[in-house]
Amino acid sequence: MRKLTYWQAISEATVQCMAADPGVFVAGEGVDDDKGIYGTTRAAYERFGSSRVIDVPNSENACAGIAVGAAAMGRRPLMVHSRADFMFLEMDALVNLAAKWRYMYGDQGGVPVVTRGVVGRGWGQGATHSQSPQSVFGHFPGLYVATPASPADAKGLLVQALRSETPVLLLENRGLYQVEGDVPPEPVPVPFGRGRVARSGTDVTVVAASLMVYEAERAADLLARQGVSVEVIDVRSIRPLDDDLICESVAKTGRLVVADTSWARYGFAAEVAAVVAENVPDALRRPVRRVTPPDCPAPVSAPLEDAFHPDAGSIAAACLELVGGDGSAVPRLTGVTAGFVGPY
Amino acid sequence: MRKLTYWQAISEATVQCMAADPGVFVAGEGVDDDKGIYGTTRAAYERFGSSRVIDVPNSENACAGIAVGAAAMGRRPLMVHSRADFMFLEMDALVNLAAKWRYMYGDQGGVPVVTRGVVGRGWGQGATHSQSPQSVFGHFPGLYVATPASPADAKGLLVQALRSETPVLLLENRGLYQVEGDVPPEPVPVPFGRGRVARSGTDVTVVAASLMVYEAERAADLLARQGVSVEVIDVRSIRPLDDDLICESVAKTGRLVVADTSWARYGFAAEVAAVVAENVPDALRRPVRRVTPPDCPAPVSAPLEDAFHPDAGSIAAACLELVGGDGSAVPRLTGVTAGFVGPY
Amino acid sequence: MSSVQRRLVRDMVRIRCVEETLADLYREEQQMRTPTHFSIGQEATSAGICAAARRTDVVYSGHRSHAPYLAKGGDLDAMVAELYGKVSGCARGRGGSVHLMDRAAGFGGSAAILGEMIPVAVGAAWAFAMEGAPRVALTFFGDGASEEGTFHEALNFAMVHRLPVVFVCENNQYSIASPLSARQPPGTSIRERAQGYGMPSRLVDGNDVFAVHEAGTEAVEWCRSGNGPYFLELVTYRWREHVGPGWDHDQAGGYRPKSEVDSWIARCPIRGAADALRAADPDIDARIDAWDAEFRAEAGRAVERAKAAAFPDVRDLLDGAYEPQTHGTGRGRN
Amino acid sequence: MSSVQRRLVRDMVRIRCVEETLADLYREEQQMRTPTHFSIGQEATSAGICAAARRTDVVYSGHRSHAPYLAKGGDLDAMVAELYGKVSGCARGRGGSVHLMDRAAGFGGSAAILGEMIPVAVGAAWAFAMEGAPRVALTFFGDGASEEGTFHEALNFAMVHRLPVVFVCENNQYSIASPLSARQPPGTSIRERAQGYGMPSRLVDGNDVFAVHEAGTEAVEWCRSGNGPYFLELVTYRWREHVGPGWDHDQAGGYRPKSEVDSWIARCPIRGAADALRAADPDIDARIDAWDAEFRAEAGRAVERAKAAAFPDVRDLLDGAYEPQTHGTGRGRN
Ligand SMILES: Cc1ncc(C[n+]2csc(CCOP(=O)(O)OP(=O)(O)O)c2C)c(N)n1
Ligand SMILES: Cc1ncc(C[n+]2csc(CCOP(=O)(O)OP(=O)(O)O)c2C)c(N)n1
Ligand SMILES: [Mg+2]
Ligand SMILES: [Mg+2]
Repeated sequence: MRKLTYWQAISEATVQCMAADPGVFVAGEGVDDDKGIYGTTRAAYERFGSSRVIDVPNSENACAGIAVGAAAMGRRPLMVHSRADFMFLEMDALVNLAAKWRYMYGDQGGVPVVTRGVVGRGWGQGATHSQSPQSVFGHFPGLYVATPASPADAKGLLVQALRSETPVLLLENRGLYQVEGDVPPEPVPVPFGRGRVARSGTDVTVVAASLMVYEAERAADLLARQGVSVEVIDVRSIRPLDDDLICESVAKTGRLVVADTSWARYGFAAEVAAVVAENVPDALRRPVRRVTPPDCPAPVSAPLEDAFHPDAGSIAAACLELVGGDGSAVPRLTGVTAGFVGPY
Repeated sequence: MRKLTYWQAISEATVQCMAADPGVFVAGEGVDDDKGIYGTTRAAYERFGSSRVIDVPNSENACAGIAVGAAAMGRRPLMVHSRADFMFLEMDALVNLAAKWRYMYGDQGGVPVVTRGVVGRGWGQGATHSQSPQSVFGHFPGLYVATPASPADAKGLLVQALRSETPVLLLENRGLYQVEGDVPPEPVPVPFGRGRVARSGTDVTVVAASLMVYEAERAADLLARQGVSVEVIDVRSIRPLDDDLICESVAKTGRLVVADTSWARYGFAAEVAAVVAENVPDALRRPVRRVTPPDCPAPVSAPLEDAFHPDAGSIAAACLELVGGDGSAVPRLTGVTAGFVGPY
Repeated sequence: MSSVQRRLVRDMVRIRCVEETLADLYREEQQMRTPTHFSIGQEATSAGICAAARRTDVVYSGHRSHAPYLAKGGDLDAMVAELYGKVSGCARGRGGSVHLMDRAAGFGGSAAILGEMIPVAVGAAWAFAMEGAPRVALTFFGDGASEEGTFHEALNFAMVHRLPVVFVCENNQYSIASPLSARQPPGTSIRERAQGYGMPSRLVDGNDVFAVHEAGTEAVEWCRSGNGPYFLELVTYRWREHVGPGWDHDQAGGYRPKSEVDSWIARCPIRGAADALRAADPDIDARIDAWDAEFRAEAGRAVERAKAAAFPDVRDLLDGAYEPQTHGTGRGRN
Repeated sequence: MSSVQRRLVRDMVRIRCVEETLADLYREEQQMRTPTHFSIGQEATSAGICAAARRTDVVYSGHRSHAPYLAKGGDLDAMVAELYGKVSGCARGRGGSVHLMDRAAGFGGSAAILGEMIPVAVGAAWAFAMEGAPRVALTFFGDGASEEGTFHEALNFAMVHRLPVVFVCENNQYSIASPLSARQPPGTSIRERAQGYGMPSRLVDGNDVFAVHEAGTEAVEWCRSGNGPYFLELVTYRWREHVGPGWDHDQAGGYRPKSEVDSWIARCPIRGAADALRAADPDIDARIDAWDAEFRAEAGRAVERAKAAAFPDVRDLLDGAYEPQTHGTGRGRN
């Protein structure tokens, strides 16, 4: 199969879905500009022009409501944010309206708005430009929240989203945009709620989403060399969540590390731990470990930023702790932002 | 000690703090009107007048930012929302600005904005007027999130909030407003992060916040009659969270039910389960149970609404399941809204 | 009396009769367990505007929803059943008074969060523009809702894209108990905000149904002809309490003097219309009396049907939270 | 040349020199690991307005923050250190370019979320009004930020409470690569939005530092005298790319033609000021050259100091997430 980068996969899904469904349009601040949201909307703009790839004013909340209105009239808006952090401004429209529409109006149809939010660590993005709000949205019934980790899923989950009748949020981590992988040429949907064993193993389960899957795989590589066999579960979507896959893996390994780019409290890591405590508590041979940022906003200064963001090293250390190894033996790995050149 | 209702306790704390600190002012939509947010701001308005109890336009996001600006200049705004659901509109100001202010400007002072949000089940409030957004805010470092369950804590936590240097959210459940309890006459702060054993017991631990503490106590009463001893933990604040108290209790009982007025996924119930899985997984003799609303928005129709909201009955059923009893034996209890007369 | 005039008065009477019937029962029975915002006294705005729209045009409203729903042709039985929480309700009992919808009639939905539906109407208009359909979206909201950021964001967007949407501000001068002067700069009007975007606008006596209708017709045609959005500020007054069936002056310490309420009752839109028509149509009062009887009976029948209808089945509690799971969704639970 | 004129030109030159020094190093070294929005070409707005304010007045800005910070008297060394992520930075390395603060100088803070600081300035003004302090709050934001709902909500609030706040819109006609015409209705101006609230306002050539200063002085005095808020729209242009040190026309497929950029470079605010003063002060060019040398040296020294300074200690990573735990906070962990 031919390889694409993650951003190319998003771009391809967008173009194919727009070609297949004339109701799909792309809207967002700067989607039509030259940079095209890290290239992801560029091909769509070139092919479909400004009537279907539409720049919007800096009005996140109204734009989300406008998308709801267009969706209620049969359109399929694909809304794009260059930073997921801006989605807090449209929290009301997403959570109080889009998520509840089908239910609170008595199941007369949904508002299938698809919203892409880029989690942009880059460098020095700081406290308000690098957050991963998945759990905040994942709390609300009525939404699907997907977190693609591989190029294939970046495409397949977007295809699924654009065919869904439910509002979907897709949170994409910029650290993955240049990662390459096999991607089917056709627009094959990847269903929500079906996780994937990204790597199988027997000693520890690492459950992760988005960038942390990539980091967990790097950690697994490293630990394999030390004789520790790590199973990496990529949940793909955090709502719905593939409880069964998580529990099966923990039932096998008896050890659970959950890795997330957002905070521990009330986050993805909490939910995964709860699923296990609810379903297979007896399987746990060791306490659960959450590998997440520490409990402070994201700092800018490079050494602080490096310490703040969890990565393969911190995942490996947690795994080693659970198998009784020496966490301090983990070599420092090159971060996903290595080689990144500013200013973004 | 003399008794006050929950709403009177809030009112008293407000008046006492305003008298003690001229920087404190109350602002919100309708805080100055005759109903005075269910009476809670009425006495303050009568005593301090419209220069310190201030009606505001329907502009939640700006008002939250305005409060931040006033707090940065040394004032102590107490912002009030008659429905916590409106706080999604100010998510950006609370989460991207207030929560991060101290940290991202290099620890040169905080913005001690106190925000009260009323969770208003009432009746028929439906999907957008009865939500409990605690976990959504609890996810973010930089905030304190308190959930008073008793009149004493309604007062003490508000006093603590108004003396804190950190932004605080207080989520109050309207179902508790008429509940009476002992309340110290003086403004004695109740620290954040120190839970309370609302009822001690040996067979099952129920960890709860806000209204669910009240419901858990009713469940405990009921189960006591059936020979089941329930320990009820009132966390008082969900950020910080009293992990130790939770773990101590579960270490003793071996069984955990978490009850919340909000959904299970990525919610309060998830976090409490995670804390136990992280710290005392071996203590769990049975799987954790989450007693929360089902995974749909809140419906209006009375029978659906009754089925939607967790209560003493559903808590008791979960406890009975864990001790091997028959959940269906739980009698239907009168809900907290019984006797409630519309239209609110 | 022209047929349009006749329709306008008749629609107002119908709204009044339905609302008064429901308000009385709401208080007496305590069976409509849903917070309810009556439009009694404000009937001219909905009647006048909706009569200017086609069935294929779509109306959105805020919480004060019954009047625009009915004026747009929404199903009465389904609305009343919704208030009683019945499965035959227009939102199957899930939404209540603030979440009405009748797609067939072109009532696109009402919502309880201030300002939330304003962008939705803009989005509908955007869809119409994309399709090249000759349809217009209209959105009703209060003076209070115009303080929300979404109001401004939506106006700007509509004007940039020249979308066919009529913004209808029902300025009843209060937001719950807060007077306009506590919330917006004295000496300004809400339509001036629209003018700031270069949007055509009119300030109209919202209790004069003929004036409202005339302005509404101009606005709708302006939009339908592809000229972009239009803004209407209609000054009116609600007679009852903000939410619920009571009269403010029933209550101690009201926020508005009885004399003020009375002065607006004296400006009753139905009576005003009758006064305007009487010279040309001396039978107008008799007609109104006949309609009154007809619609009170109709409302009574709707109430009977609602009461006889079933509550939703508790086993269906989760239905509609998500789309039916048909196309290969995974096994994960939500 | 009056001392005020002298100060205005000098401040512009200083901003230009600092910005150009930083821009060059930013690109060459890749050591300032923080997204940075330069104000090169827009110096007149910050210089003109801030010179009209007192030290005790407080300025807030959006992401394009260096110029207002410096113009308000913010500590240069601390700003440069912040860009290098050093512990001696004005936000101790935690905030970066978009989160500058110098409380002593009356620079209240800058923020990266569009429109977020506009209400904050209103809140500061509210605090001043409550205290009866003769202080004024000022807030800089772009044309793009004026599309956010908070902008409108904040203007309305300030006008209702007649607060001493000057809204300073730096209209550089672009939001990243989006021209104003794609985002706001053609034929309108941003100040018209302020007029919709009855707020006094002026539209000023933002590249004419003397005109800006004159308008700023009027605005600040209006506020300080208790008349309420004031709105200024200053039309200007940025020369460099939106974020980062480059020139747009370095890049393929730029969103604005080189001829457009050049036409604005021809309207350089520093050169314009020199032209205006030359008749009265024939030495102006020599003065500017001297300042240029002085400030490039000053900037160079600040860079040296920043480079020599320490990074924050990783052990202090959590510091400042919360207030110090002094007054009986419980044992719970956050
Ligand atoms: C975002 C939001 N804030 C506050 C409220 C509470 N609220 C409900 S109706 C209302 C008054 C609205 O006034 P207006 O828009 O003028 O409509 P009216 O009730 O006068 O018809 C308020 C403040 C709400 N529903 N949503
Ligand atoms: C809420 C929000 N939306 C989008 C962005 C991304 N963004 C950063 S700067 C910018 C352009 C802002 O334009 P303007 O306000 O005119 O300021 P300028 O950069 O032109 O000085 C945008 C869209 C943001 N930071 N915050
Ligand atoms: Mg009103
Ligand atoms: Mg700009």
